[in-house]
Amino acid sequence: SKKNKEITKVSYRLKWLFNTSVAGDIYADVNGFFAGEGLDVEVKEGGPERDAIKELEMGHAHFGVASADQVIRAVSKGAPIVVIAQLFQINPLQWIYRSNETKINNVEDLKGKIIGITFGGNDETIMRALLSKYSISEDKLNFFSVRYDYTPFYERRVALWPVYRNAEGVIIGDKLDTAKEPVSFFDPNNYGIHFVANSVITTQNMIKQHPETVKIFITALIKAWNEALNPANSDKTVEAIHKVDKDTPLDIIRRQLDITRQLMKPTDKTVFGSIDVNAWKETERIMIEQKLISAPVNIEKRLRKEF
Amino acid sequence: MIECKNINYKYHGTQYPVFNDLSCKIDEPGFHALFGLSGVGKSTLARLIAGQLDGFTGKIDNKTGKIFYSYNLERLPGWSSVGEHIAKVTPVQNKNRINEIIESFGLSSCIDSGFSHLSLGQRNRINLARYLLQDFDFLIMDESLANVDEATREQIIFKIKDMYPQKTFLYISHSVAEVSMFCKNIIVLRSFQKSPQSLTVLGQDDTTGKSVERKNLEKTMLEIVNVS
Amino acid sequence: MIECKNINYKYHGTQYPVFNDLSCKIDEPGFHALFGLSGVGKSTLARLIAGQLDGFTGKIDNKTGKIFYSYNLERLPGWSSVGEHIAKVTPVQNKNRINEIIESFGLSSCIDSGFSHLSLGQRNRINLARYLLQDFDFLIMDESLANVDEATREQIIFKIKDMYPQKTFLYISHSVAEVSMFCKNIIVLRSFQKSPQSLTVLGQDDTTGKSVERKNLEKTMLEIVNVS
Amino acid sequence: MFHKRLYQFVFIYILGIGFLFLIKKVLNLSDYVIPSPVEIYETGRKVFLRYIPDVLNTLSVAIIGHVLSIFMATIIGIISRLSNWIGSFIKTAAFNIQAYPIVAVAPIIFILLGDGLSSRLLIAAMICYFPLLLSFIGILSEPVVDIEHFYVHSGKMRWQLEVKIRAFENMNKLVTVISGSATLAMVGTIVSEFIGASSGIGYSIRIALYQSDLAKILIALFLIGIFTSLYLAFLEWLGRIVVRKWEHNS
Amino acid sequence: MFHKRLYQFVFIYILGIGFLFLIKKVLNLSDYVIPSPVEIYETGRKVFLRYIPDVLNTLSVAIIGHVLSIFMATIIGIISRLSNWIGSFIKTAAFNIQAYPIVAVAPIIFILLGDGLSSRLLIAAMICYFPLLLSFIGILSEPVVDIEHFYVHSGKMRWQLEVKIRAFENMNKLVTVISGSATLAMVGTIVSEFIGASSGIGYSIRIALYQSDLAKILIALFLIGIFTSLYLAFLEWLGRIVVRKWEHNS
Ligand SMILES: Nc1ncnc2c1ncn2[C@@H]1O[C@H](COP(=O)(O)OP(=O)(O)OP(=O)(O)O)[C@@H](O)[C@H]1O
Ligand SMILES: Nc1ncnc2c1ncn2[C@@H]1O[C@H](COP(=O)(O)OP(=O)(O)OP(=O)(O)O)[C@@H](O)[C@H]1O
Ligand SMILES: [Mg+2]
Ligand SMILES: [Mg+2]
Repeated sequence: SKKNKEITKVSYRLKWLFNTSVAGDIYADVNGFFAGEGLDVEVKEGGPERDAIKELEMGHAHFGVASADQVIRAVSKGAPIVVIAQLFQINPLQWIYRSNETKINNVEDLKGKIIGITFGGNDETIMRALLSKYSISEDKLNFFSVRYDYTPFYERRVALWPVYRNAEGVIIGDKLDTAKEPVSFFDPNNYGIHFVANSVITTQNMIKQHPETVKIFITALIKAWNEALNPANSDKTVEAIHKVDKDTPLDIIRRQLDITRQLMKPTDKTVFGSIDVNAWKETERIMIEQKLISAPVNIEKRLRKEF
Repeated sequence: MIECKNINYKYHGTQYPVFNDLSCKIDEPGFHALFGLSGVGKSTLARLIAGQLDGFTGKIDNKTGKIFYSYNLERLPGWSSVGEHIAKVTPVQNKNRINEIIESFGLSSCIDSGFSHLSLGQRNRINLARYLLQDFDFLIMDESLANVDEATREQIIFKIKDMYPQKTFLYISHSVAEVSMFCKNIIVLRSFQKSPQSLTVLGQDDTTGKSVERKNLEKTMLEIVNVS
Repeated sequence: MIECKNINYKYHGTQYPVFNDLSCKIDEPGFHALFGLSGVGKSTLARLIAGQLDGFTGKIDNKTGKIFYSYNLERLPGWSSVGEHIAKVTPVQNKNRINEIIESFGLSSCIDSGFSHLSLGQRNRINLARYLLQDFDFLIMDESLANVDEATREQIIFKIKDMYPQKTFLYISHSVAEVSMFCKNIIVLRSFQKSPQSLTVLGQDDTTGKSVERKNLEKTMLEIVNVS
Repeated sequence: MFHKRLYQFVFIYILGIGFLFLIKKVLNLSDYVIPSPVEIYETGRKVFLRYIPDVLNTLSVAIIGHVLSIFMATIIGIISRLSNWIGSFIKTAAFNIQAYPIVAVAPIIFILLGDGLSSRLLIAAMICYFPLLLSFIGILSEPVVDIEHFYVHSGKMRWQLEVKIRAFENMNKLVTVISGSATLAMVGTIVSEFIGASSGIGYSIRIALYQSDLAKILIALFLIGIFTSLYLAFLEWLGRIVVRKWEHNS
Repeated sequence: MFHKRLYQFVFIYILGIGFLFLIKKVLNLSDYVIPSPVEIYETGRKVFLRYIPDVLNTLSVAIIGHVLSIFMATIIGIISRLSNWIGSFIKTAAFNIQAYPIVAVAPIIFILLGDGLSSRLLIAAMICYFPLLLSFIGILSEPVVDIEHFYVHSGKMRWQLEVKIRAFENMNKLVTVISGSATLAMVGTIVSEFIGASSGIGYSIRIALYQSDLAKILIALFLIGIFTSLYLAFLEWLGRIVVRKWEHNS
């Protein structure tokens, strides 16, 4: 019937700028993974003011990448979206600090420090969840409102600064390395906070009306990601990324890729893209706890694992 | 045809009135004058008659039709030559008069210039010319020829009287000789403290072909000076 | 004291010159006139003498001292009354003349008004008054009294001649009778096609207390009209 | 006067919201993309009072920034009257600085000034001074010959007088530009708060934006509109008084 | 003329950079806060040529946006001459819309219009039309009595004529505002690229900012300055021609 007619031309809105975090997406595009399956996919860059979920609803895109807190918030407001793959198994959001000046060996060590927080961002949620888990009251430490530039951290007005471990983490770390200032990263994952990061999403409508398209898309995408993250294809991946991310030098991309691999495929056994239902439930729980959503949304019902 | 009855007028924020129970009238077509010392209220009366001021008491009866008010500080827009402007604002039925007026006003050499490139007297004349080309019934000329030389002024007045015998003009000028010579009635405006505030003197109403006796002219002039 | 020698001048973008080998001079203090048909170049010559135009050939010799150029379209700023403005721009040594000038110019009732609330003739007079209160040697009055009535004008001219017997004035006016009566020399400016382009006629130079014979006046007037 | 501005603003705001609801209806969008009226109302109840001090904070910075930039624009306008190299140079500098998008320059400003009030003020002023500057240059560099002639001629012209004459003759235009640029001061402050500060309504908007909470943004925009309208109305009232007073004198 | 603008800009730029270096020296800041001259030079060599097409891309959008907003401002300016409710309403609407910081409104624009050229254009136009509007309103709503008298009096006044008269009498001011607002069109485009687009120099600045690469930003600012100066010089040249032509006629 007409309703079930599959479409071949789709667009895919990423969450962020072209960089190593979207290695597989670029790889798929450049190496014809979609075209090979008869799909014409327009891979569109994301950005700070971009919201893939809204674009899916508006019909500007068919697939997209969104962070888990975005997804849960949208579902709580009735957005008809479905998660079809989870990109990061470990949340890349970590805090960078100068290891020779700041010593952090456990959560207690955060006390008395000035910590950068993007108010309203998911680093705030993660940090609050961590503090609540360890029963540390917020008046024991100082939050600093984070903005685009790193100067307060550079100038040592802030001790810990939130970064994406696999993206800015490498670049900023590199800059400080050059200045002979060793850095470390504070990773909430190590302290039992499993807050899901980016996932691939689509709409319920797409799944209902064009199930084949969705299947072909996600299969090709996961295949591409697996190849992109395969150390044997490292050079090929790095080159593909550099083509669209000219501003980042090759060697940095290479190191970013290594770290990305650890966050997306922490072990050899990890199946890329697998959805960690428990982590999603925890994420939802944290958000309820922090009153970011008012009622449970049963997020597990929106996780589509099989195709 | 135009009658002002018991007009009282005072500018906002001033101490003394300009008009105190002023009455005057113009009851036939032709070339009339409004005369008086500087600051006595000629321009104010002209603007009242033209309907450009309100806030007065009394009554202004207009049975003439369309009144136009021209004054000597008016300017023409700068984007084309004065000739083009004149052609543009002249109603079709009066187009045939353009050349006649331009020539007799001594403006032939100016029509290709921009307004801002004219001498003062040329500006006066161009401005007056465009008013004469409108379909007016009553035209107030507030010092409209103030910066034109006497010879040209005379020529222009004769021309106007020739061309528009059925229309009414109210000519404001500071030349006693001129208004005595060329005007039918001269309304002499006086200080608001005097009563009546205006008196009408009969002028010589000179036209081309007619000659005015010197004695009569001097009598009129004297009369004007006496009542002023 | 001021001498123009062989002046040639043409406005940019125009076809004909305004001056073609014009020479004229004013060689004594007093009240002189510049006369001519509208558009003949009086204002242009005035601006040349005042140093406000360049691009002419020939020579202008100024041995008089400080030249001022006043014209009838000037305005005073609007933020205070004309009286305050006058007080402000008058050099200390001339302050004592303010009242005399204001009174004899018939401006007493205006000094508390803003400039934009004055009649045309009042504006003319206020403007001229402030120039007379400067330390000038030579004052050009370009139709500076054009919108003032004849009686007041006469009074003003007498006053000026009384007060400033040692200074030089160049009075531009369109009234033949007036320039003939009050001026020493009348420089009559003519079309650039005529040679010489200017002629000087001797006037009656009337002052208070002196009386001019009617016959002489008429002779001067005729002479001016003849050479124009 | 004040009433009229407010009514007009509320009317426009309702139009805008209505338009959003229409789109929501037509495209059948979820509350996530465009919040429901109920959600907006609920959010309004929750944050309205909390946002008011934020807006007032922003407004006060905006007003100071506005005054500051009127000042700056006046000075540059006066300098650029000079036809020499310095005047032209200052004018170019003023133009070039404006050509830099605040988002690119803001980091440098924050490096230099820190993230206190001064950065916010500077950015607010930078954004609103340019329209002022343009008008001021336009007005202050055009002679009013019939008035200036006497002063120039008699050697009495001082730059203060020249500025006064030209400003006075263009009073209405100045009032329009000054009161109009008030909204830009507000915008500038909000942008600077959005980019870097940690107080003010712009900061609240940024947080709401991170949370994809359009309802909060709509409430914030409502409050911004109300207070901007009030400030505008106040300036217009002031302008009318000044104009009337000056015209009365003249 | 063109040369002069360029020289002046380069001089200002060097002044600015020098000032940064001075601060770096005085506060003893490290290379990652403010890059060293060598690093700037190296970065310049690498990205200069790559940024040129980006800037040209931005410039072309800016020019279209500029023309668009001149158009918009003219229309609103004309409408707001009407002294009735509609005129005042449209004026309020124009003011209120401007009072909304683009950073808050841009997401809504992107949601509604997608990320094509149209969003970029709209944002560029929104940012630069306001100064234009303010001046246009100021100029178009002030009668030139001595010229308009005849037309009003003789019943010949049409709104087109009224606009023409007032615009002509204020030609110099208009040219200043129009050429000046060109830089704002540039700013608007850059901001929109920064927020949402995926091409243009604003996009490149955003990337550099996320990488905390001030050297690249400085190079980008240099190029923006150069091309903006050129556009400005071009507009001023055009303005002079127009003014001369009109003045010649008059
Ligand atoms: N700026 C200008 N550009 C071109 N031509 C001009 C300009 N100013 C005046 N003219 C022309 O030069 C001639 C002389 O003008 P000028 O103003 O000197 O005359 P005038 O003798 O003062 O006349 P009026 O008595 O009417 O004031 C006129 O024909 C006039 O059209
Ligand atoms: N807008 C105004 N506000 C207040 N007073 C005014 C205004 N306009 C004119 N006046 C005063 O009203 C009186 C009459 O002015 P009006 O212009 O009618 O005189 P006039 O007879 O035309 O004089 P002139 O021959 O000098 O042109 C004058 O004393 C003048 O000062
Ligand atoms: Mg008058
Ligand atoms: Mg003249």
